[in-house]
Amino acid sequence: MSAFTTEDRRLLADSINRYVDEAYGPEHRAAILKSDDGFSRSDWATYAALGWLGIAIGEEQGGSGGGLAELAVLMRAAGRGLLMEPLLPTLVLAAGALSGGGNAQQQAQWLPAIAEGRAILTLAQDDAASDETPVIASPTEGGYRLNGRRGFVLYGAAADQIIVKVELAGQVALFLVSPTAPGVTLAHASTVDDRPVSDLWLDDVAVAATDRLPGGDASLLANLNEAAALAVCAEAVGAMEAANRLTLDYLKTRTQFGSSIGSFQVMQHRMVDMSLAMQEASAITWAAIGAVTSGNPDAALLTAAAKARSSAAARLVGEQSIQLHGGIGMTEEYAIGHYYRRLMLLETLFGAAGWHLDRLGGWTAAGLDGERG
Amino acid sequence: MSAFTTEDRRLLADSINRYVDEAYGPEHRAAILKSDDGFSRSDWATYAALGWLGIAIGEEQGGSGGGLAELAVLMRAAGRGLLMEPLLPTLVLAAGALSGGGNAQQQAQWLPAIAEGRAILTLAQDDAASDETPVIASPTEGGYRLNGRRGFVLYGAAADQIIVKVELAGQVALFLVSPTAPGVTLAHASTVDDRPVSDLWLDDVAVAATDRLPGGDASLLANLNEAAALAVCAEAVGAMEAANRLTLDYLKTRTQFGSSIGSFQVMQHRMVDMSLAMQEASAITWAAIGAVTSGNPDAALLTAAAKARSSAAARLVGEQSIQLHGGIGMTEEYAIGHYYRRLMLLETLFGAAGWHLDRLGGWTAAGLDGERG
Amino acid sequence: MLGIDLMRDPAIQAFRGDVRRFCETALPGDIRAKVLAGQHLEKQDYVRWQKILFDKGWIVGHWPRQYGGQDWTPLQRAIFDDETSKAGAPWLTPFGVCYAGPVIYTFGSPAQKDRFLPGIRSTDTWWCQGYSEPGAGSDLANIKTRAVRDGDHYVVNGQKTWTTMAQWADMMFTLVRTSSDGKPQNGISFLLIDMNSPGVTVRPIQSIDKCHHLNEVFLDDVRVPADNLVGEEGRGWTYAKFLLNNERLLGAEVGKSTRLLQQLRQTLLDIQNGGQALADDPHWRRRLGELRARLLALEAVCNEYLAAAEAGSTPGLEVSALKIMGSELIQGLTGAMVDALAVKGLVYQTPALDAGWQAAPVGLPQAPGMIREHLHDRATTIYGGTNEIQRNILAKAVLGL
Amino acid sequence: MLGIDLMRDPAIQAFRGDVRRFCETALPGDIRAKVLAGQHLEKQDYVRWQKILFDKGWIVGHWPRQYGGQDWTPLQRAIFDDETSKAGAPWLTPFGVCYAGPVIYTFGSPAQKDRFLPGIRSTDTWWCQGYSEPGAGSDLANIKTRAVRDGDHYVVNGQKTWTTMAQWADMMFTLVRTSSDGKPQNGISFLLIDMNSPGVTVRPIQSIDKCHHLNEVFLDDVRVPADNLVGEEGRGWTYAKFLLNNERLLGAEVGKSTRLLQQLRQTLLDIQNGGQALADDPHWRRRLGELRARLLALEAVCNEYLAAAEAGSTPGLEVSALKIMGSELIQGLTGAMVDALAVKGLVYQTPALDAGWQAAPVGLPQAPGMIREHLHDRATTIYGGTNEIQRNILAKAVLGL
Repeated sequence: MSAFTTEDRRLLADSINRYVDEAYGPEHRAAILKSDDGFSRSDWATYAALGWLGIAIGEEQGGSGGGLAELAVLMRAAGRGLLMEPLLPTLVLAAGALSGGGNAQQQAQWLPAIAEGRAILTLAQDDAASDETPVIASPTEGGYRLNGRRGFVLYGAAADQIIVKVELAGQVALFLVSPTAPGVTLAHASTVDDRPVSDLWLDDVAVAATDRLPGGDASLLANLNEAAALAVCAEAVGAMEAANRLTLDYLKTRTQFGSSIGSFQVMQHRMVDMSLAMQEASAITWAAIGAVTSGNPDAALLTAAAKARSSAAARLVGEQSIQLHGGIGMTEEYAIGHYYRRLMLLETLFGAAGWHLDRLGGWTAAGLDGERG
Repeated sequence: MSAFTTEDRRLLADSINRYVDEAYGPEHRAAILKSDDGFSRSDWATYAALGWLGIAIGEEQGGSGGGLAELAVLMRAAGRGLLMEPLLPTLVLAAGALSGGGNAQQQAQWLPAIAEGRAILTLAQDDAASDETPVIASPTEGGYRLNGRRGFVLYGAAADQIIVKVELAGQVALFLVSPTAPGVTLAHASTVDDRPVSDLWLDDVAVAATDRLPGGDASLLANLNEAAALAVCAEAVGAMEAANRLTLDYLKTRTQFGSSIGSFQVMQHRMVDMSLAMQEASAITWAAIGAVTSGNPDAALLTAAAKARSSAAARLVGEQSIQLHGGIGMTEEYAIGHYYRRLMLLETLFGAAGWHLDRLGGWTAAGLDGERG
Repeated sequence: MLGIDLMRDPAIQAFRGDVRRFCETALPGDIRAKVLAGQHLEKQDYVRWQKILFDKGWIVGHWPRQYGGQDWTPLQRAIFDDETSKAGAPWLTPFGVCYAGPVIYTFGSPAQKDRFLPGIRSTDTWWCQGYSEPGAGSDLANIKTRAVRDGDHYVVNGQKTWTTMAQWADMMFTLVRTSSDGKPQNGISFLLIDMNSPGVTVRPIQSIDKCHHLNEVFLDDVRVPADNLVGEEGRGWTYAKFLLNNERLLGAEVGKSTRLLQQLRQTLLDIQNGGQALADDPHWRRRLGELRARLLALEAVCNEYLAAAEAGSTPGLEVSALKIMGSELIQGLTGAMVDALAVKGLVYQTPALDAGWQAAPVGLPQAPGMIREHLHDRATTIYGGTNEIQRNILAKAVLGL
Repeated sequence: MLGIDLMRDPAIQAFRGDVRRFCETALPGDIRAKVLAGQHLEKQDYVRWQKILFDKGWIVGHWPRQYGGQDWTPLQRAIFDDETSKAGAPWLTPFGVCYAGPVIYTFGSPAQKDRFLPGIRSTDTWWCQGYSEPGAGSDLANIKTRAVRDGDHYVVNGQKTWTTMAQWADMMFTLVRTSSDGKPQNGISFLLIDMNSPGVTVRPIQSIDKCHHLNEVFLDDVRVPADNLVGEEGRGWTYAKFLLNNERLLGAEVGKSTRLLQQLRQTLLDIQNGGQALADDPHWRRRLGELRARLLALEAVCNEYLAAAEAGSTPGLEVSALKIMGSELIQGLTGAMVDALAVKGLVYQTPALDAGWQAAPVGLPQAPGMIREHLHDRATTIYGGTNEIQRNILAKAVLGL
C-alpha cells in the first residue's frame, strides 16, 4: 500500500508540473540536448532534493514509500515537460528490481544512493538487437562469467551500475554489473527522442555471487515490465496532453485564408479525435495503475489494454499534431516535433500495440469472465 | 482475344446504362424484390434479346465472343442499377465453366440456352457453411454417386442445372446436376442484398459419366474464381459510382442548420475520400481485367490488389453513404441502403480483403520483381 | 476516487451482484433467448419485462423516491443498465421512464404528475418521442410542426419522423412550434399528445434491416388539451436539453457492447475455417484484442465520469465523448461479427427473426440476428445527434474552437 | 486505351528499358549507396548526377526541343521519374529544371531565356523557390514580401521560408507583391533574385529529422534588376499556377514508393524476432500486402491519367488525387519501416547519416536512414498545399461542393 493519499498525489503533481513550467523551459531543454550527457545532472540533483527520486523507494531506504501510482504522476509530468533525465530506467526499472529482488545489502547500497541522486542505474534486459545471442552466465569459483550482448540499454553511458538480465542454467537471473568492469564495452547513441542509449557487450565479465539479485527471476521481471509499461503510458498521456494543448493553441491563433485555422471543421474534428484519444488513454492507464496497485485480478488485462490504447493514441496525437501545425511542426526549433518523437518512442517501449493486443485477444478468446469482482 | 473493340465496349456500356436508367427504376425493382423468384424473368428475356447474356459466349455457340472485359462492363452496370438477375452465377461462373471445361456436347446443350435466356445455371463450389464436409463422388457402373453438402449456392432456386464441385479420387471435378434429380435437396433464403441463395444437399445423387465436365479441374476453377472476383469488383465499382452520386446529390440538396450539408467541410472531405476510394478501385479493377485479358504475368497480383482495394472501398463508400444521408439512409424505401447491402455482399464474395492481402503479402515477401515487363 | 476504485467499493459491488442475480432469476428465458438471437421482440415482451422490473421497484430506480423511484445515483443507474444489457434483457424502452417521466415530474403540473406518472411506471401507457421531423433531423431548432392555441386546446399540424415504436404508443411527447418570433429555439413547446386523437396517423418506416421500429407520425388538425402542455409555452427546448443532459451518462452503452463482445467471441469460437476456429486465427485474435481494449478503455472513461458524478459534479457537454466512443465501438463489434459470418456467406434469412420460426437455417444459424443487429446499428452514429454533430459540440463547447 | 495496355506498348517498354539500363550503368555507386542508406547527400552529389543526365540529354527531357529538351510526353516523363527513383538516384532537384526553366521558356523574354536556361540545364546555376512565407504557408495569395519599383530595379523586402536548399542556391525565383490593389492574387509578380545580392540572408532551419534542407531567406532592401521580372507585373500568380499544373502528374511519386516498398520488404526479411523473420509474421505479411495493393492501385490511377494525357487531354484539378494518395502511401510505407525497426528499439544514430562515418552501428544498421526518411516524410502531406487543402480543392472543383 502506498504511503501517499490522493491529496498527496495531487500536491506532488502540482509541484512537478510547476517545476516543469518554470524551470524546464525550451531553452533550458535545448541546452540539455546539446550537452554531452544528454540529460541534466543538476536537474537530477534538484529532483533528489525535492524528494522525487525516492518517491517509490521504501522509507527505510530513505524514500517516501510510494509506488507505481506516484511514479506515474512523476512520469506524466515528465511527458508533459519532455524531461530528459533517466527516470524510467533508474526509478522504475533499476530501483524496482532492487526493491523487489535485491538483498538487504544491495538495497542498502543502492536505493538510498538513487533516492539521493548519487547513483544512476539502468537495466539491460531482453536484447534489443539480437535475441539470438542472450547473455549467458557461467559459474566460476566464487562467481560467474558473463558473455553476450544487450542492445537498447537506456542511459547506459551514465549508469553507475547496470542490472543485466542473464541466462543462468536455463533460468532468468539479474546481476549488478559495473560498466567499468573488465570485459564490458558500451557503444553509445541516441534514441529517436534524443535519450542516451547504448549497446552493451559483455566479454568474459567476472561477477561475484553477491552481485546477483537473489529475487531477480522471470516473475519479478514480468512485474517490472508491467509497471514500466504503465509508467510509459503515463508519460505518453502527459506528452499527449501537452501536444494537444500546443496544437489547440496553434489552431486558435494561426490564421490562413482569412480565418483562424481552428475555424475549419476538419481541423476541429481532428482535434476532437486527438482529445478523445488522449482522454481514453488517460482513463485506461489510470484504471490499470489502480488495478496493479490494489492487486485487482484485472491488472494484466487492463495493463495490456492501457498500453495498446495509449500507443494508438500516441500515434494519432503525434502525427496529427505535426499535420495540424503544418510547416512549423516540421522544425526542430518548435516543440511539437519533440513531442512527436517522444511519442514515437513511447509507443514502442515495453510492447507496441500489436503485442499487447495479441495477448489481450488470446485471453479474451479463452474467456471474458473472471476479471470482474 | 475479345471480338469487341474499345468502341464496342463503350456502346455496350451506354446501352446497358440506358436500360438501367429507363427500365430498371426503383418501383420496378421493388416489385422484383417482392416476387417469388426474387429476380425478373422478363428482364432476363430482355437481356437475352439485347445480346447481353451471350456476351462472353463463343460465336459458334450463339454468343458474341467477348470475354471478361465485356462481362465487367455488364457487371458494372448491374452494380449501378442494382440488378437482381443471376448474371454472376450464370454468365461468369456456369458459362465460364462450360466454355473452359465442358465438352462439345455440354457446350452445345447449355451455352446457346444461356445466351438465349432459356437456361439459368449456377455453380456450387467451396462449401459455404461447412468445409469439413465436401461433396464426394464415388464411382458406380456408368457414372458416380454424389454425397455431401454445399452452402451459399447463388440462385439455386432458379437453376435449371447446378454445376457442382466435387472431390473425385482426391481431385477436383465438376458435374452437371439437375436440381430435380432424386436425392437433391435445396433450402432457400436470401443474401443480405436480397439475392436468392440456397443450401444444397446431395444424398446418393446418381450422375452419369457424361455429366462430368472433362476440363473441370482445380486450375479451371482457379481461373473462374479469379474472373469472378474481378466481375464482383466491377459490380462494386458500379454500385459505388451510384452510391457516391446519390450521396453527393443529397449533400447538395439537403439543408440543415441553415446550410446545405455539403457546405460542411467534414462532409466534403468524407465525400472526397469516398470518391478517391471509388476511383482507386475502378482503376485497379480495370488494370487487372486488362492484365487477365492480355495474359499479362501480373494478372494474379493485380487481381488480388483489385479485390482487396475494391473491398476496402466498398466498406468505406457503403458505410459513409448511410452516415452522410443520416436517418433517411436507414430506410428501406430509399435506395442507399440497398447499395450498402449490396456492397456488403460484394466485399465478401470471392475472397474478402484480408484473404487477398495475405496472398499479396506472401508474394511480395517472396519478391517484388517479375511482374513487370 | 479513481473510477476503478469506485467500482470495487463493496456497496457498489453488492448492488451490481443484486442486479445480476435478479436478472439471472427474473428475466424470462424466452425473452432472453430472443434478445440473444437478435429476434423480433413483440410489445408484450417489452411490457412483460418492464412489469417485472416495476414489481421489483427498479423500473424507475433512478427517479426520486417521492415519485416512486429509488433515488439511484448515476453510478447505480449505469450499473443497472450495464448488468441488464449484459444479461440479455430487452432494451429498456426509455420513452416513458427516462424521457417523458423525468420531464413531467420536474416541469409538469401536479395534475400532470398524477395523471401520467403511474402509467409510465407500470408501462401501462406506452410512450413515444415526437422530436425529429423530415426537415429537421439533428437540427431540432428547425422544428416546423405548429401548435396553435384555440380556446383550451392546441391545434397541431405537422409531421414527425423516425418515431421509434410509435405503432405501439398510447402517448407521444412532442416538441412543437408555438411561436415564430425571436430565436427559433424560443418558440418551441413541450406537448403531450394522445395517439388515439383524431388526426394522428402512424405510417411504418421499414428500415434497412427489414424490420419495423420506426414510423412517420402525421398530425392533421389534432386537438390537444392545453392541459397537456408541460411547463411554460416556449420553454420546450430547455426541457428537451434537460432531458438530454439526464441521459448522457448512459450514452456509451457499455452493457450492450459487453454483450456484443461476448457474442462475437462465441461466434469466433464456433465458426471453423480451413480446419481451425476463427478465434485461433492471428488476425482475428488481434482484432478481438483490439475490441476488448476499446471496451475496457470505454469503461474506464465512463467510470471517470461516474466517479465525478458520484462526487457531485454535473456532467456537461464533454459527455458527448461517450456517445462517440460508444457508438463507434458498437459498430466495430457488429462489423466484426459480420466479417466473421462472411467466411460462410452473408445469408440474411429474415423469417428466422421470428421466434416461432421452425425450419432449418440456410447458412449459419447466427447470421440473421447478427446481420440484423449490424444493419440496425448503422443508426447508432446517426440518432440522438449524429457523431458529426457530437464532434461539433465537443469542438465548440469543450475545446473552444 | 487502358493504362495497363499503354504500359505494355512496345515503344513505352523500350523507353523504360533504356532508362533502367542507363541508371544501372551511369548512376555512380557511391551516390546510389547514400540514397538507399538514407544518408546525407552533398550538393556535389546532386550536381554530379544531374550533369550525367545533362550529358545524356535527359535532364530536361520534358522540355521542348527548341530549348534543349526531348519533347517527352507526360508518360515518358513519368517513366523517367519512376525508373530513376526506383534505381536509387538522388531526387532530381526540381527548382531549376522543373520550375524556373519552364516558366522562363514559356513566359520569359528572349534575353532571360539566353541568360538563364543554359545554367539550368547544366546545373551550373542552383535554384531555389521563394514562395512560402511565415504568414502564408499554403495560402500563397497572402504573400507579403514587397517589391517596389525604383528606376530600373525592384527593391525587395520581406521574408521567405521553407526554402529548400537555399543554402546552396545561386538564384531564387520568387512570388513578390508589387501591388495591393484589387484581388490579392492580382498584385503578385514573378521575380528572379540573385542570392548573392546584398540584403539576402539565408538562415538554416533544422527539421525534425535533425537535418538541414530548409531555410528562411530574409530580403532586406534587395535591389533586383527589373530585367529579372518574368512576364508581366501582377501575373505571377498565373505563372505559379501554370507551373503547378505542369507538375501535378508527378505528384503520386510512384517511383519513390516503389523504392520504399523494396526497402521495407528487405527490412522485414532481415529483422528477426522470436526466431522468425518479420516477413513470416502473419500481421506483417498482411500489412505488406496492403501496402503493395495500395501501390498497385496508385500506379493504376496514375496510368489512367497518363493515358488520358497521352491521348491529348490536359489534366485538371482532379489530379490532386495523386498528391493525396501518393503522400499517404509514402507515409504508410515509412511508418511500416519504423514499426519494423521498433522491434529492436528506435535508435536514431545521426552521425551514421554521414557517408564517411565508420564506427559500429548502435542498434540496427538500417535504422538511421529509415527513421530519417520517416521523419522527413511527415512533410509530404504538408508541402505543396496540405492534404486538407487538396481535399478542399477536390470537393470544390471536382465534386462541386
